[in-house]
Amino acid sequence: MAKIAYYPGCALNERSSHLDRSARDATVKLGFELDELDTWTCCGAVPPVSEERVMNLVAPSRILKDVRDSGRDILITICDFCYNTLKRTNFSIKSDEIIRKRVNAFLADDTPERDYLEKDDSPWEDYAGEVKVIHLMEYLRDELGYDKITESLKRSLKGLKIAPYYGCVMLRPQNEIQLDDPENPAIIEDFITALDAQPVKYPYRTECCGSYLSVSSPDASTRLCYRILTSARNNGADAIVVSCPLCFYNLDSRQKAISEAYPDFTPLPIFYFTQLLSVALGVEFGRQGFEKHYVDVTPVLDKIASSTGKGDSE
Amino acid sequence: MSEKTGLAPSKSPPIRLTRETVNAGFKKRVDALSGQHTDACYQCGNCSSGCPLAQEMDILPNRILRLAQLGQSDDIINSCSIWICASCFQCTVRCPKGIDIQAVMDALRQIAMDEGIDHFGPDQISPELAASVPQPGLVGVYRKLAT
Amino acid sequence: MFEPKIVCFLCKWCTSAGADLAGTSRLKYRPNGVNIRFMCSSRVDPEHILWAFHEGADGVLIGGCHPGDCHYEDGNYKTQARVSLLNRLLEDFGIDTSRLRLEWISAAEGAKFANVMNEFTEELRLKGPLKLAAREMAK
Amino acid sequence: MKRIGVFVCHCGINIAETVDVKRVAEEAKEMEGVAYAQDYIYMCSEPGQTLVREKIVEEKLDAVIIAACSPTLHESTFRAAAEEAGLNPWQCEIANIREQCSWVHTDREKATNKAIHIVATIVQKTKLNESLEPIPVSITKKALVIGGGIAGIQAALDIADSGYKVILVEKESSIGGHMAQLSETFPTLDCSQCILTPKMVAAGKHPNIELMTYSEIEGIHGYVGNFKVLIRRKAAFVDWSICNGCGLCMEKCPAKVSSVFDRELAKHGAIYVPFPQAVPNKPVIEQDSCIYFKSGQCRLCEKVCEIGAIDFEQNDQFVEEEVGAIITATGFETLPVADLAEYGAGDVPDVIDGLAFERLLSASGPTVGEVKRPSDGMVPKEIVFVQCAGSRDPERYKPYCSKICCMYTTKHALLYKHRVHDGQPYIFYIDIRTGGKGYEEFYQNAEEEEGIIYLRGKVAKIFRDGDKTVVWGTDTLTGRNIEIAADLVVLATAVIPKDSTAELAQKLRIQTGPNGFLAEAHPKLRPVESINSGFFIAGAAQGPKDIPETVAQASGAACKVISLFSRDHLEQDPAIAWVDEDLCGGCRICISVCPYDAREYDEEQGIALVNEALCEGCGSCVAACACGATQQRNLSDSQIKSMVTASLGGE
Repeated sequence: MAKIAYYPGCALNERSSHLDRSARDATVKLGFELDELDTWTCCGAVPPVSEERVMNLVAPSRILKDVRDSGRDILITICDFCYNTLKRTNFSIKSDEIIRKRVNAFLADDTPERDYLEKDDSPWEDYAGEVKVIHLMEYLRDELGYDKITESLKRSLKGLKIAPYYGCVMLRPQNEIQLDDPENPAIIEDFITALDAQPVKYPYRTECCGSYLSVSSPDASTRLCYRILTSARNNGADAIVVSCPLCFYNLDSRQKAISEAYPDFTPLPIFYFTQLLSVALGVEFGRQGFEKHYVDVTPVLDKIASSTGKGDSE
Repeated sequence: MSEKTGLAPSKSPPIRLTRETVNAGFKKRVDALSGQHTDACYQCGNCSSGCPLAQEMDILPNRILRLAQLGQSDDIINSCSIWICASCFQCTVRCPKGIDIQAVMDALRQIAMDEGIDHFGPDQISPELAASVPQPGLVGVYRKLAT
Repeated sequence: MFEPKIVCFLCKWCTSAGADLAGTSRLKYRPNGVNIRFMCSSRVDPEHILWAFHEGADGVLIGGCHPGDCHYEDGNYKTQARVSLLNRLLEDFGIDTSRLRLEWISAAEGAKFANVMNEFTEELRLKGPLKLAAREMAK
Repeated sequence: MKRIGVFVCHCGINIAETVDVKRVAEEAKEMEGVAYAQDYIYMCSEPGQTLVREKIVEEKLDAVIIAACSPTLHESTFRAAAEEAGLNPWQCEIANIREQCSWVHTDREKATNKAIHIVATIVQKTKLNESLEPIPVSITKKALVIGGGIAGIQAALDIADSGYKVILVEKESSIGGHMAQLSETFPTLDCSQCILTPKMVAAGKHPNIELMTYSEIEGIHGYVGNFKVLIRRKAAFVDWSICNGCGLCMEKCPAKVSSVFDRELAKHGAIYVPFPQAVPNKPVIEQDSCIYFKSGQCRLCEKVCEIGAIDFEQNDQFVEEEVGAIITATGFETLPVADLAEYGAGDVPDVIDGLAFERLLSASGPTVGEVKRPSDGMVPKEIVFVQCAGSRDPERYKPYCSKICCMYTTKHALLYKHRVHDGQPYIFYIDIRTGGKGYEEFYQNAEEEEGIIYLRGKVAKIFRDGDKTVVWGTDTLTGRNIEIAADLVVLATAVIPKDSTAELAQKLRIQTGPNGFLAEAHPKLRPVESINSGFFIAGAAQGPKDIPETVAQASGAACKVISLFSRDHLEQDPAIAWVDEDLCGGCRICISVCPYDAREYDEEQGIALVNEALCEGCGSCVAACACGATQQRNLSDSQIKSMVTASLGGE
């Protein structure tokens, strides 16, 4: 089975490890394996407020250089923040020679000589952006092909209305990310269609959920999430699918605060895209960590179960 | 021209523009930190129109840029807006003049922090939140809002 | 409500063009007048005016170019002279001279044309229909 | 009885919305003489015109009435269509049910009734219309261009290049106009003098152009193709035929006169040329300022002029010229700073207008291109530009946008910045309007790269405080008021018509609009013509315009003149006066009222005849005729009477 270099990132490594598991399960069903890097550090998630911009590219660059040095040219992430950070780092290194030189100087400085001499006899080689950072969904669309997913479906999601939620950093800034049209994207819609479910159109799919303001200004985030969820619900969604652990957290966990603030609010289940994929490919519900969700996903699962036979063990 | 009269301060004192205020270090520092050209902004207001957090701000994003153009640093660093920006890049992708407004916001936060204005500290986060929020949320808030 | 009937003799160069401008500017005014276009207001014979009253007009408007602006040098002055002469006779016919109105309205004065039509209509409304003995006798 | 066809146009919904066009057509069918009536959505379209032509033939119509828009728009269109179908064009009439009915009324019932009355009125006229033939008139193939700015120069050159003679009349002693005053031109920053001077010289040397500078129009008679123009050539007190332009007289003249050309930022003698590149480069003596004329002593200029060109005895000369077409290109002026009370009413020395700033920027200006303020010659470090100074202010000044200020103010600020690197320009504006090729890019570059601060707000007050000029403005973009202690303030004053425009328009009998600019025949489709045939307009005399637009319009007007001159003869409307010789008593009152000497007394027959070549068809003599012997073709008294009756709803 093909192995693709995989960077889980902090969130999926720890607090959202169930999402990591669903991704691994699903990809195996599709015939390839997510091969977690031997050693990796935090990518940094967001560019910090700092005068020293180059310094902050060092950590993600080291991750990328390690991938390249291990002889691989694709790195998959399934977290939008990791994707954004790694891809933009690559962009900076490729498009700006000064940044490239300075980053590599830091990397070289910071790496004990024996580390690379022991591993390999080849001399130091600057990292120049050789690795292609790719979102799992992008991999499914461009490398594997969405039709391959459709062919492999084991459960029917037919009739399920799923609202795609893009959030911010999966698409923006567009000139550096270039995954899809930031104003009118289709990648998640097409993913939903590939799962034989029905994508829901609604205007809030690219509006921010509040991101890290969930920590510093929770009320602001609550208001934003309320707008997104209500819009999706009003447009007929049974659930929302996301591709970022923070979006997942905000849209799911914030529903507690939303229900308190807005009495008329009806909760809406949230899925990580890997969960839906995994379920559709027949992996048992029990491996998805649905019990960690704040909003009960059972009504959606019931629909899936009733319209198809069983998965692996059900 | 600070007036120490013992009276309550004016609500909306006029800006007394001189070439010194306009060209003082502030705007240059914003541009240097952000890598952007603040003067390119022609005040169409698109950044504010589409900002998901505009309703939480005391000064809308376009006006933040405007104040920066006129060198009005005090108004900006005392504004809550720079701390409300969620770095969602909505304004950045839509700016007709190609200004990365998110980067300008980061620069303004930097300047505010240099002035000793910190928006967020570890003590402001509840233990349960700290234990549940995914790491990008925690890392984000510290990297964007605190020194 | 009484709807007076107005005959409007307008010169082509100024007042009729002004009336056209009222149209292109989409100004609104009362529909009580029908315009008859002459090359110059000086084509208006006092007899035309009397005929209009005879035929049932409650008012007659003559529109020409402002003094000095006549396309035919001084036609509007002639019109003015003729109208003031006719005014002396109108009373004898039992016609209030205010039922005959002479206005200088340029091609740029669409608004003035509209105002004049509204004012004149209103004025004639207050006056009521023209009762003309000669009209009855002729019939 | 004539068979008349009535065609009622919907004009899309323009007529049909307020007038029941079907009912108008039905009612028309019932009118006496109407043999056919029909409505159609766009009568002026090709299918509409085809309908008219086909029905003329099918229904054997003798005359047609098109109930549609104003005859000024499509009378000629439909007359041509009628002629194609075999009718005499004068058997086609227009009933105006759009501009004078559907567009001005809202009550559908009343508007429909009025439209029916309008059609009935025109039916009565048409019943008695005769078939006429146009009267051929010769053309004098020589043009008069009034105004020697860039518009007049361009128009004159275009006409002259096509082989026709042109007289170019200019009030000042040199052609060049305002463009000669400009420093550099937006958005390319071409030096104005450099691009204008060659054209001035070309106009001065062109064999087909006769320059008449220092001249004004006194009066005009005639009609298209045959105008007689009286031109006053003002006394220059210098014999230009021998003056060689050496300039010695100007050097020696002891009088000091504020230069109009330099916007009073410099002085010249009483004998002067307005600027060194003048065409013709001949001086004039300004009588009011000349010491000799005032005190009877001096004549220094005469003493130094070796060739004896000074002539204190000169008088104004009057010349009469015959021309076939006239282009008016008299340009613009700007609202005097003195009119703007809140901006210092002209009493603050360091508040100047845009044209004055052009002179300060100009390499040939009073400061040789160095920006120095008038009060003390200091190089201003804080400079404020105020846009819409008198424009877009319907309450107190001019309601319209002066169009050129956004661009020239940006140019001013930019040129200032190029000359005073450590200076700070500020521009107060209400809106920035940069509709023009390369204009927006020019403005964005200035804002982005040149450090010009644009402040969105109208300045409320400007006053002097010590050696500073304080500006009170606002910036609506920050929501904060702005105060600037400026070293110099430049007002973009409103563009207004030359004060002589009204008088000239009256002399020419051409129309002006509500703001005093010359009026075009149609705002979109006939922008370079006056409504009066033979008169054309070009440049800022018609409305605020920049140079490229002015040049385009001037070439457009020239093209119209050339197209007029390309014809062998013109056709005059034959709807003129005629005399029933049996009825004429020979009282000759008609002769006294005719402005054209078109009525002549025939001694032999004892009656007054009509000279058809001279009659303009005003109808004045017809109204004056006591016995009804004089009638107007296709507008006879009996036609008018039946029209009046029909307009009142009678039979």
